[in-house]
Amino acid sequence: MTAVAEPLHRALGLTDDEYDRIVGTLGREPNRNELAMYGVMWSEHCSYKSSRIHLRTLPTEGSAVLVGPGQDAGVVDVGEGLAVAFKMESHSHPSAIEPYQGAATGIGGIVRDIISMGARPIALLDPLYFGPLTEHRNRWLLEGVVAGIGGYGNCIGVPTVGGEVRFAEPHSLNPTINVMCVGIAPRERLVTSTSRQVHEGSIMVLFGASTGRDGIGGVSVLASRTLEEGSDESRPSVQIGDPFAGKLLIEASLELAERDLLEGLQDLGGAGLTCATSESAARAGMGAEIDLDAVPLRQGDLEVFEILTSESQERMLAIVEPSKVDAVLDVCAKWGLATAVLGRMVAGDGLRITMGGTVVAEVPARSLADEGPVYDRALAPPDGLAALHEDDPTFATVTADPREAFLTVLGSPNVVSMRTVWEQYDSLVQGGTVLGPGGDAALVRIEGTVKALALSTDAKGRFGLLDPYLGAAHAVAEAARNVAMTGATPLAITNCLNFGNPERPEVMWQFAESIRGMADACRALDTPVTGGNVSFYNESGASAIWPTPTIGMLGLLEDHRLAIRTAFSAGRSVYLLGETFPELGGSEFAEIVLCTISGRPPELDLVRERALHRLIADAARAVLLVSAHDCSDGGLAVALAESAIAGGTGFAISLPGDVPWYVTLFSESASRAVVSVAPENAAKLEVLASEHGIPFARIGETGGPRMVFDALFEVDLAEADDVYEGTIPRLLAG
Amino acid sequence: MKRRFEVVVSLRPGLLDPQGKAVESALPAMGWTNVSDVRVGKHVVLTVDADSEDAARAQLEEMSRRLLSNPVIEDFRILTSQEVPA
Amino acid sequence: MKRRFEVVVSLRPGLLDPQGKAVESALPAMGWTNVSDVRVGKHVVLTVDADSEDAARAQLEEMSRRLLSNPVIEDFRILTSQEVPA
Amino acid sequence: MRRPRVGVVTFPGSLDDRDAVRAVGAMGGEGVSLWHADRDLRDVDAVILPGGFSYGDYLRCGAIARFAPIMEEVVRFAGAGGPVVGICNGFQILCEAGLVPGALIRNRSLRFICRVVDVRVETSLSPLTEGLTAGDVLQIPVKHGEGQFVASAEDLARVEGDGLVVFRYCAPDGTIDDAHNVNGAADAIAGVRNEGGNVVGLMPHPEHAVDPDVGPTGGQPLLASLLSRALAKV
Ligand SMILES: Nc1ncnc2c1ncn2[C@@H]1O[C@H](COP(=O)(O)OP(=O)(O)O)[C@@H](O)[C@H]1O
Ligand SMILES: [Mg+2]
Repeated sequence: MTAVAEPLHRALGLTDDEYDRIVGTLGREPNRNELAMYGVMWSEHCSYKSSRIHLRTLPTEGSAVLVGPGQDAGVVDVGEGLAVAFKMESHSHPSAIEPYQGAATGIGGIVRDIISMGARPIALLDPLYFGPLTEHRNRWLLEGVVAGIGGYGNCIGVPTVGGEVRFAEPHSLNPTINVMCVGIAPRERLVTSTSRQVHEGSIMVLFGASTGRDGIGGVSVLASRTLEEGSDESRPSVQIGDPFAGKLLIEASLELAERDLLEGLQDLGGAGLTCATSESAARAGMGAEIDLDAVPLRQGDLEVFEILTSESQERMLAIVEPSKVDAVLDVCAKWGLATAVLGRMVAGDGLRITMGGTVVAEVPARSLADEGPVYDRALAPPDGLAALHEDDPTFATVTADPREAFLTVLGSPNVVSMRTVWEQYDSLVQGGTVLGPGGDAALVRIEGTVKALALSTDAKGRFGLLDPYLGAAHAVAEAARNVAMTGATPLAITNCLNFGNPERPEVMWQFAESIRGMADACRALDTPVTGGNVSFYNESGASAIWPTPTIGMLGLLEDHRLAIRTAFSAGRSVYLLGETFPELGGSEFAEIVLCTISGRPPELDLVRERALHRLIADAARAVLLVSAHDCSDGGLAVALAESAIAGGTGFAISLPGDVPWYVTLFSESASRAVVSVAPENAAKLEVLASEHGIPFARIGETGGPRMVFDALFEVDLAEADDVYEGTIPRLLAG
Repeated sequence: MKRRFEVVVSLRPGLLDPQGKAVESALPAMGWTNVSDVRVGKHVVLTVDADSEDAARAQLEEMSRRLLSNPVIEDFRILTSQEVPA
Repeated sequence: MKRRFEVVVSLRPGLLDPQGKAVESALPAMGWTNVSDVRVGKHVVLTVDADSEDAARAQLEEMSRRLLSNPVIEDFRILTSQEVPA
Repeated sequence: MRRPRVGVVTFPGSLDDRDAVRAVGAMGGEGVSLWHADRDLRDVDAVILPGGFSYGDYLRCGAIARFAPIMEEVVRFAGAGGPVVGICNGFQILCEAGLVPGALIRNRSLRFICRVVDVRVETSLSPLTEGLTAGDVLQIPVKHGEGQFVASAEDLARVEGDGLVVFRYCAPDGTIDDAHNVNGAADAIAGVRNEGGNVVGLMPHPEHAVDPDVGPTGGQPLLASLLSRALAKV
């Protein structure tokens, strides 16, 4: 193996400069355990070394924000003494080789981020991006990932209420698997580095699963140097999830928080013990003494560096005042969880790790957690972008038959119903799901109040490819719009930034532009960024994924009884809110009918966007609306069809004569929505729209078994329904 | 010629086996304190129609690799093989 | 004395086996049209510590009846047994 | 007259236990939480084994939970004629414990299915259906991966012959057809009872069908029936 030839630190992914830096910090050569610790903590995944300087530019302040980026999850105040913690993460790389376990452990990990804030998980969402289902391997990946998310999420009793699925060729080699968890807690029960005081002498208690050789990954090169050939066979980098243990971990952690037994709580995720102990110490501005002999092991023959870097699942680290340790151990015992008193917080900043009485590693905690390298990597727009912009489908000569085109767009895998996916998730458990999967945003009732949380996840891959700035801004706008369509007010976002190799200037440029777009949109919509996750290296050989910043939007509806649904009912007047421009660049119509992904994404007027959200919220409060659905992929035609299919009732609309039909029906201009009202409320809606400065047009009526697009064409509801609901099952059947 | 095969698919050694763990921790409560190292895997029985046993076996091995198991986390073992009287 | 046992738990012959059927219907798409009668069961490996093999076997049979299998729909079979060197 | 006390057992891995307690309360009863490790039913008038994934549903759904200490009490309670309801995972536990006939295996589709379905009431002789008539159709969600009811030919004949079927999956108009058999269950069976008529297991979740704000209300008459049966015992 060539790895054996090169210096150890390089095999561990550390550059020569980074190695020198470690030597500088320690004033000596690191031993192999310490090297392993720096190797994982200074990895891109844990240190954010390529993204940090860009992430700093995101707006993170807001009246409702209680905890911003930097902790396990962001936290937002929703009133009545309640706080909501939410976070999104990627588990793409593990899922690419073992879809079921990769996705399942992704759920376990994001859920532990939420409980480590002391919050009870109440909702999951799962934005997923695959290659085309015409390929067997992509079907295998989707089936496995969805089964894995259900397998874990269903088993721990957290409803999966939303997400999305999109398809693009680059995801064939790089499936992109994001998962979002939302939790709730009384404000005073939050366990954050600001809400809790950690003291010198406080005890570190490790609880949950025992530690095995899981997800040692890159660090296992250390082993292959000391053990005979093929020994790394027994050092799998894939982790196996144990949702049952995960469920017990949730209950135990929340009981610890409720009984106020904690000074701090940390999940063990990437970099395992090394990360949890060094971060806990660094956050408290202290050092720590850890005794590895206490760690319960699954197999006896683990080496020190393996115990330190193992990513075995379902483990948590509690920081406990000495007098409360026994109570903590009792709670864990009640839930049948193994515990270990690992060590204690000490003055200074040294992380001192012993085993068998001897010191096996001793480094400054801060140097691992906070003082990793930071890079300002080179940026350069990819070649050929200008050419892509030149070739704008908006001005293509369209020969397609309108009816054919409509059914093709409605039947696009990027548009059709994902029922086959979301029916595999328990979306009902906990009894608070007012709106589950299938609409614009999910609505989850906050127990003990009439309030509800509105949740949506969105990414705009095609737009991002053509213009990463606009792609990210549109993702924020659409996520907010989805939330607003229920009548809720967008509050804040989390995100998962999925990109290729950051060492390539084009990828880094896409990243920087996406951050810029996200920042501008979040500022304009007053939805600060409370946290997120960066996933680089979604790239294999020649194929990198499109810039895919996934946005997870949190909104609040003051009274869930005001919730607006997407479904039409008969005898209503249909309005199109917003303006339609000739904007087919990067549209669904362009990709699937004109077979081109080119041009420029639609413009985005964020002031107009926000006005639309406010209009819907006011209209909901005034109980004017029967239905509301935003126009996104597939434009007006798809928005109308989805509302009709959802309500089981057709419609008849008129089309403006002076605009090409394909622009009216399929342009993806932003800041638009299709709403329906009882005829007697039409006037009120029009007044309200004008007050908010939102252009509106009464385009038709609902009712009947057909979708009638003026004199252009008609489609039976049943035929449309078969296309919309039947496509994914047919594709999966192979 | 038809042959009936028994294949066992099991999690790789060293990997956590939640099912095995669950069984193991359930047994003491039922009075069995003398059971350890429980692992739970899949047992597949199937009939392959091929010209020779070797041909059948070769195909079965590929099936096991590609469909019955995921080599990243699982090993498979062909236990038995017997001819099915036509 | 410790012994390692292999137990197979399988659905009663009469009952249809959804997993087996799924495997069977997935195979043709992958190019194997010569596979039939696929049945998927469980394969349990565990170590029993008892005075004699007979004692261990007797206990294992009871465990299999009471916990490892559901007699209403499943049969079990003890495949192999070997002593574990202390 | 005191409110009927309905015990809801929490096993490690139970999920819909809190929902069941809430639903019982919403229907005018008193939901009483029971702990798997206790040997005490806290003199409740009826027992619900709730949905979830007890012990992760590892090995077999309900296989491990059925050995929990509290199950001895539940078996005794049932033996004495007390009303016992097993919902989803609770149904699986009842089967494993031999309190109701049959068993539940992976859905025909091999996929977990969360969906509101129509179920037809087959008999009023069960703690859940006293107030109802055979033929009534109710909307209730199912959410399970292993809900396909199976039994040996003889057992199935007995179940049908003795009228032990309480619910079947059906079309909205009550007709039984394969298209609406959500998990491929034998004879589209969604729920069965014991010979004594006091123990019933079903895959649909009545506790998730009482609050109109979050779903259908087909669970209301079932829980109402359970409460009156429990009251009768008071
Ligand atoms: N993987 C998934 N998990 C859960 N729900 C999903 C998933 N994919 C799509 N959905 C649901 O389907 C509906 C439509 O999704 P999407 O097409 O993304 O809507 P929009 O275009 O308005 O963003 C949403 O309610 C979404 O939550
Ligand atoms: Mg979306």
